[in-house]
Amino acid sequence: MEAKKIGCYICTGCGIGEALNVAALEKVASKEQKIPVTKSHPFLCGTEGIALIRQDMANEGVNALLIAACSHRNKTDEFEFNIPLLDRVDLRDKVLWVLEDGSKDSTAKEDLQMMAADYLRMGSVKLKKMNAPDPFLESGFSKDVLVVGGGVAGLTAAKEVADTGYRAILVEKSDQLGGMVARMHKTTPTLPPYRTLEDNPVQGLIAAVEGHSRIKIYKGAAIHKTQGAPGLFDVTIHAGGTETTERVGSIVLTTGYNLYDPAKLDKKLGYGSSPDVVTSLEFEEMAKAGKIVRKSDGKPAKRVAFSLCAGQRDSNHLEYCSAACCSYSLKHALYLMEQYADASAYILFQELRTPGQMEEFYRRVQEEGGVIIKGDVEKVEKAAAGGLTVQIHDKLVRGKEQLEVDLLVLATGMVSSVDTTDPNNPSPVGQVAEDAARYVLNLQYRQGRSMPELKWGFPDSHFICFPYETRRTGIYAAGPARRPMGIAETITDATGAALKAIQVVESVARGAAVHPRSGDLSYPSFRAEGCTQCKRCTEECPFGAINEDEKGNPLFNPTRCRRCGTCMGACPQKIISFANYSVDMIGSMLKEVEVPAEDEEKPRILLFACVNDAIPALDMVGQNRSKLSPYIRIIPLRCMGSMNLVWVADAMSSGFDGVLLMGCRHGDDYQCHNVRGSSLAETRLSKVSETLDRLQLESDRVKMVEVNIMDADTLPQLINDFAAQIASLAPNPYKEF
Amino acid sequence: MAYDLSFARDVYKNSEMGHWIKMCKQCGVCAGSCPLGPHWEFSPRQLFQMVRAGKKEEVLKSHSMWMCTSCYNCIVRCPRGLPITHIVHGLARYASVKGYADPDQVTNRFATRIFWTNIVSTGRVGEAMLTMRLYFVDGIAAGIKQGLEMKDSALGMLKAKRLNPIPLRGKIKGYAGFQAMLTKAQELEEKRESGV
Amino acid sequence: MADDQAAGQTILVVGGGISGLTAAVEAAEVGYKVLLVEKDPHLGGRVAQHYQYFPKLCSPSCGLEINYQRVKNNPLIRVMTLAEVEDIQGTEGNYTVRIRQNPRFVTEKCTGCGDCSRACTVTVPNPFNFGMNEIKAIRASHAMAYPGHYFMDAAYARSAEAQTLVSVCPVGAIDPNMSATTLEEKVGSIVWATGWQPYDAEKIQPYGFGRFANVSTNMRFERLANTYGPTGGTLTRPSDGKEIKNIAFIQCAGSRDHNHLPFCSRVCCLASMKQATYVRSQFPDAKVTIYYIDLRAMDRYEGFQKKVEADPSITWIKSKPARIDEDPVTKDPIVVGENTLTGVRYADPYDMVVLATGMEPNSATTARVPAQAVAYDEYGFVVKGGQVLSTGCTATPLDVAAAVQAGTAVALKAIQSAARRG
Amino acid sequence: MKEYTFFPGCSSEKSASAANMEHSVQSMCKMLGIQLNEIDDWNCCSASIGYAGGGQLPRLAMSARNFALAKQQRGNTDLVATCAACWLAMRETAERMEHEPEVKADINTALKEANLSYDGGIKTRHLVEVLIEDVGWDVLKSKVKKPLQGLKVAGYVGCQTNRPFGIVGESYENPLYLDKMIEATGAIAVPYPKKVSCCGGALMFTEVEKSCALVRDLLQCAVDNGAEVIVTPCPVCQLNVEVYQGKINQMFGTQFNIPVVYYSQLFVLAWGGSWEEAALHQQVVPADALRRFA
Repeated sequence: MEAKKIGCYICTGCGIGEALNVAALEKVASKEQKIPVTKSHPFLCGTEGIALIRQDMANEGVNALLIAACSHRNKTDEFEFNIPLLDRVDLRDKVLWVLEDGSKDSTAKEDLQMMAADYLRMGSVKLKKMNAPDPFLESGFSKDVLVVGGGVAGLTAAKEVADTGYRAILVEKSDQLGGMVARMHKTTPTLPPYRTLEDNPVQGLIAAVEGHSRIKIYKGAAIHKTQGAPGLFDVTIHAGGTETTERVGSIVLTTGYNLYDPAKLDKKLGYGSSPDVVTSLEFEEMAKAGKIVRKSDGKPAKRVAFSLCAGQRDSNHLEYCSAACCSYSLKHALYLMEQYADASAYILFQELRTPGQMEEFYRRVQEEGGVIIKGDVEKVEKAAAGGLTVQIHDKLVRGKEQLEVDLLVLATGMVSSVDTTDPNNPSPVGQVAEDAARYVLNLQYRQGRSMPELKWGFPDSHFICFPYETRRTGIYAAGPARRPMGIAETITDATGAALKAIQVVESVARGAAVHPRSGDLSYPSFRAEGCTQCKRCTEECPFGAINEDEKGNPLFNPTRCRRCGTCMGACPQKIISFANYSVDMIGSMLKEVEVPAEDEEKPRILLFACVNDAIPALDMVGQNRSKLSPYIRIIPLRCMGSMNLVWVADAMSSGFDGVLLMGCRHGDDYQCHNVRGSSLAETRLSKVSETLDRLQLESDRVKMVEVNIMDADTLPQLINDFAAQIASLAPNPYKEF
Repeated sequence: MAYDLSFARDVYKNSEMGHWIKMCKQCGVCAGSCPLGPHWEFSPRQLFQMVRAGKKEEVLKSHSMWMCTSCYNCIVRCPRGLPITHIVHGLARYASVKGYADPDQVTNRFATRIFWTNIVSTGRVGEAMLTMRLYFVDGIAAGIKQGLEMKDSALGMLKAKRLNPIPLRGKIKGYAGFQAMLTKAQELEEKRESGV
Repeated sequence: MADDQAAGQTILVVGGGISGLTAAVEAAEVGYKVLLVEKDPHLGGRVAQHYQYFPKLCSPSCGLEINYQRVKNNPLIRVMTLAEVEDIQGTEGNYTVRIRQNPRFVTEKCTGCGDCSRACTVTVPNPFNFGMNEIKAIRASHAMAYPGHYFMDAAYARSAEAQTLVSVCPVGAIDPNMSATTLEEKVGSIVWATGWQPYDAEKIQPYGFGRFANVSTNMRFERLANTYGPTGGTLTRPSDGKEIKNIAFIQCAGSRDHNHLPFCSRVCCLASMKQATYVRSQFPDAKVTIYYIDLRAMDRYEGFQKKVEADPSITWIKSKPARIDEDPVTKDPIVVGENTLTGVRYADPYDMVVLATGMEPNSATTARVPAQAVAYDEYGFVVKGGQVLSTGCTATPLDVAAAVQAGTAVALKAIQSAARRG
Repeated sequence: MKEYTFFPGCSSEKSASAANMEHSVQSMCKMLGIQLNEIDDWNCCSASIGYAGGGQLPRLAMSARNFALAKQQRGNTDLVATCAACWLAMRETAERMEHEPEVKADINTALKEANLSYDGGIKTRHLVEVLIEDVGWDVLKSKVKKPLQGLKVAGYVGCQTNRPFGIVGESYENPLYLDKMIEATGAIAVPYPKKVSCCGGALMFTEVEKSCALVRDLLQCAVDNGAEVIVTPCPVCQLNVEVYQGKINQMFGTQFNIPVVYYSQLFVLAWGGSWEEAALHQQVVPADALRRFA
């Protein structure tokens, strides 16, 4: 690879030229930082400015660019040169716009210049330390997709994958495909006018999948082992007594749901007390079989009560709502009324939930005579004449009422079938065959065999904005496995998961990362000899990307990696780094800041800011022209998770008076794009006082705060208060060294 | 037995606009829209749920339906498009025809015995006669009392030539046909109401 | 691309809200060319106007920012703002579309320095804040707007002052004489993701929006709570600037109503619960009342309902209020109706009443699909069966997470469709 | 001269409660060159509480007979009503005959007994709609000779002229046509929130206290907002709000004495008609506030 030749280009537009001594800045770059090519231009992002840069690239052999202008979030198209080595120094938004205009006041002018120069220095060093990432590419990457679970979600995912031209391998634990939906009679309307029941789609799906040239199916199968990583998963499948290993690129988890065990329900609902108390699935099967009858004596069941929320929305059972039961129960009422002209269907609801166009289906069921009752079942007894007497608390006519019915149907809720576990207490990886039944994928991951859960056993990790993400790269859950949902939504969801599965294999083939740093070609490399087997990296990786050998040395899986740098931040030995991001790089940057001598009374405060939220927020502070302390120096981090404690020590020993870290919200409603980055940083910082004590410094010189992207209005005070508080302390004694 | 639907089904079929009762989703907008709302023992939506719950006696004996001023607020606001005013009128009629309605309920009495007789006897409302009958329905004494209470207004009307104690006009010209038409209509109506 | 995949067929995505943005980015990250067309000057659609998302109470900008980064870093995505699709010809796999590019009056040269906006003396009702405050006639839509470069209101562009701004711009980016252009593009498949507009609350006459100063709507309330909103985020009411410490939310204001939107808009219940937390966190002594027919916090969102229900200062009344009156003196809105669980009638005054208005699909009104074969349902949602694929709230009312799922799913259907020769 | 078939209704008969409306309407139409051809031998529309005694079919049949006569006598000429209740009953009958074939059949079986039949075709309109759509605001304004300068009028639309059908193009909660009419006469339409509230309607006969309470609130609201006169298009409203003021004063110790007139009376006066032509001599509460314009 040709030698790196850096070109530094300073834009003097947007008032930079007037406010700063650009000649002096050019000197910092050329003389002090020894940047071979240093130029300035009044309108760098304009056609001329860009042309100037391109000329140097063509004629001077410039192949690394340091662009000192505005925030890296502006003018990205203009400053796109398709080269890996480029860094932006923000002289406008984070210097000019946040400091007092120095036109009158000489100190202010001096502060402006110092800040600009420091950022130029840091940029120069960063670029010097930056190498072009060399993408992780291997022969043997597979683009096939493994789909686990052969219900509607799985069938859909497999079909969609195959229809897009990729090969799918479908694994189903039972002997036939179709899952839960195969046991259903008809499905709720999905098409206008949303009034009539639709034929069960499952047979059609099964036919399509079984007849598809690009789909391979394993039935009666269990996965005994899932080894490897995206592009390189080796999945050991046991079916019909034989073991096969398939190499796949990604995995779609569509194992669906189990119904909440009706035996666990409150006694008052009467399940088990009479055969005429049934679950909604039992009712489905009865309708599918043809005749709706009393289980007790086989007489036609014409009066049926449907009790919604049988366990759902109940902290003693399922805290969440199962989303589909209301519509399903309305459908069941319609089965009944379509079978018997003189039927009586009672829908006992808490909150009748028929979102979107399903409201029309609700109307249809009432039109047919279905009676809605907001009420609870309080007691169920066998009636003399057979059937049941159900005592309800009727909230609309306000009183206790006795219902005489032939059947009471309990709409039990959905429970995720994905085995999940707290990633902090992983189940041991070892011989897994014996409890294969317990685990779906049997991941051979150092952090455990299961999918880490977000809540209630559902395995997604970036709920709301990026619902497909999980903490196991290249493995996407879809359908009720990830959130209670009906058939129509499941089909959509499985289609989306199919796309993500294809997307990851294509990204892997390019050596590129997927969300949140999609397209990033860098990945961690590691200097084995320095490793002390402390296991921090393997334990802390939010995505379980790193395995261990028997000695406890980390085994990196680049295609599992999301490039957040948490491993790098965790490593006390500083032996994990990326081609374009390393402990040394950030360390060198902060050391490059010129720390004024004590008597100048210009403290220096280092500010580590997460690029995802804190940096955009700081840009907005600039847009608002809010003023910040001239003593701060900002270094953007990929994620707070990449924050290595050594930087704090470095900052202190090189004379910074304080360090402020700005990460994303953590806790239950975490906003960290890497799930645990900011919380891990906080945990590490809790140990920082030791470091400070060792240096005999006050521990409140270092502080971490949660910053939301919309905090531009509160940030200035937060930063300036910290600056004031630091200023109130004695200067850092290490300045002189 | 609660929620036995035989009563509801008869109302759906034989009470004017009764089938709409099926469609109520119990939002309560009707109750709040009614000018005499506080005077209803059961609001329209309560009546509807009670019909579905099979509470025949409570519904039909209740005075609630007779509280309707026919302001039509409920109709234009009902999110399910129930013609509530007409349903309530229907229930009142149903209660009256089936003999559940309290015969002494003032509006029932006036509507069925006075107003209707008044218009069918001539073909048009005779306002003087109507008010007289209304006042004297509880007997002479009560009538005079009522009359005296309203005498200022009555006198005012007389002065304004907007009330005529001696009806100018007898029956409408086509009264015979009018009556025959009504008889036939009533006959058809009874057939419908009896559910055959 | 997979072996037998006909590559290079561009996917047209119409609408740059969360659904369209997701569809575009997901398809492009598989390796397909995408043309993203947005009628506003910025991407982000409705979600950009929200203060926080339920249930995490976090800013939409956080997720939008990362999506914008994905757009910026992906050469396969071409974004057109202030653009509308006027005509669609051809068949699946081989469409020709005519796109109208409305003038921005500011070129890509713009550095976002803001000099023009500071020089501009004309203000207009701020559409991003539903006209609740004024904003300069040349501007960026809002603080997080992407693309970041400025635009000028067409009416202002015709003014004399607009011409004077030309010389104000240090980089010569302003051109008030810019005019609309149309261009033709060949695309393989089309995703319609034009989203929704808040149902016009004035049509819900009994609630007096437009007649009563202190009757507002849920979308307006999102702006009211926002730091960049008309009040800088302090919750005060229009009539007298009084702090909103006693507030009511009325659910199904227009939704589930045959006089208005017969369908359920799905998100309004959760939105009101979320907005209740805005009030409660800003004023610890505030009281909130929520009038509802059915509380619809589907699936995992139930957890959020439980959380909000735990707050004793929030009262829940199962009732569709009949009407709102206004106190002639205090201008307090008075909510009138019947509590269906107690049978008791109420007439309760509040500092402000927020109508939880529903989602009206733009495809029913301002964004009809200009193609020969389009399938709508009776409400104007675009459904299966026509030439274009629809997603997000163009197909059915959805919350953000579900819209992202749908947007991801439609990206795959669009990839398949683009490869198919009609 | 524009002609319409006319259904006055019982209250508009000579010496009936709405005689003042009938009289002023006739004067107004004369001034506009409109001829109202009364249906010969019409019968009561069976409105308000006819449902209880009559049930649906007899009730509807009564309006149907009027349609049948109108058709015989005047063909499909628009049928105009001035009474809210009549207008509503006619429209309801027409609508149900149109949408419910069996009802239509039954009605005709009944009509047959009177040697009549009706299968629809006549459009029922409220006189107010004729004024707005056929005459037009400009003409209504141009006719003004004696503008009712400074007169503060509360426009009381009431219920049945407004719901469930309502005047074309008007809203249920805040109809504006009556205020526009008031302003067209040069008077001031006082804003007050009760313009579409209920006067008790037919229940004034039986639920006197309850109904009077409603009217009391209405009067109070109008007076509080500075009204000197209340104007209404509806004979039921007019009767209840005007004639019962004495009773209300007894009941609630109030002092109401505010004239309640019809829009037709205002127009006739403003257009230079005499006190008598405007039938203002037929008020129970003397319309003194209008004297200064006579």
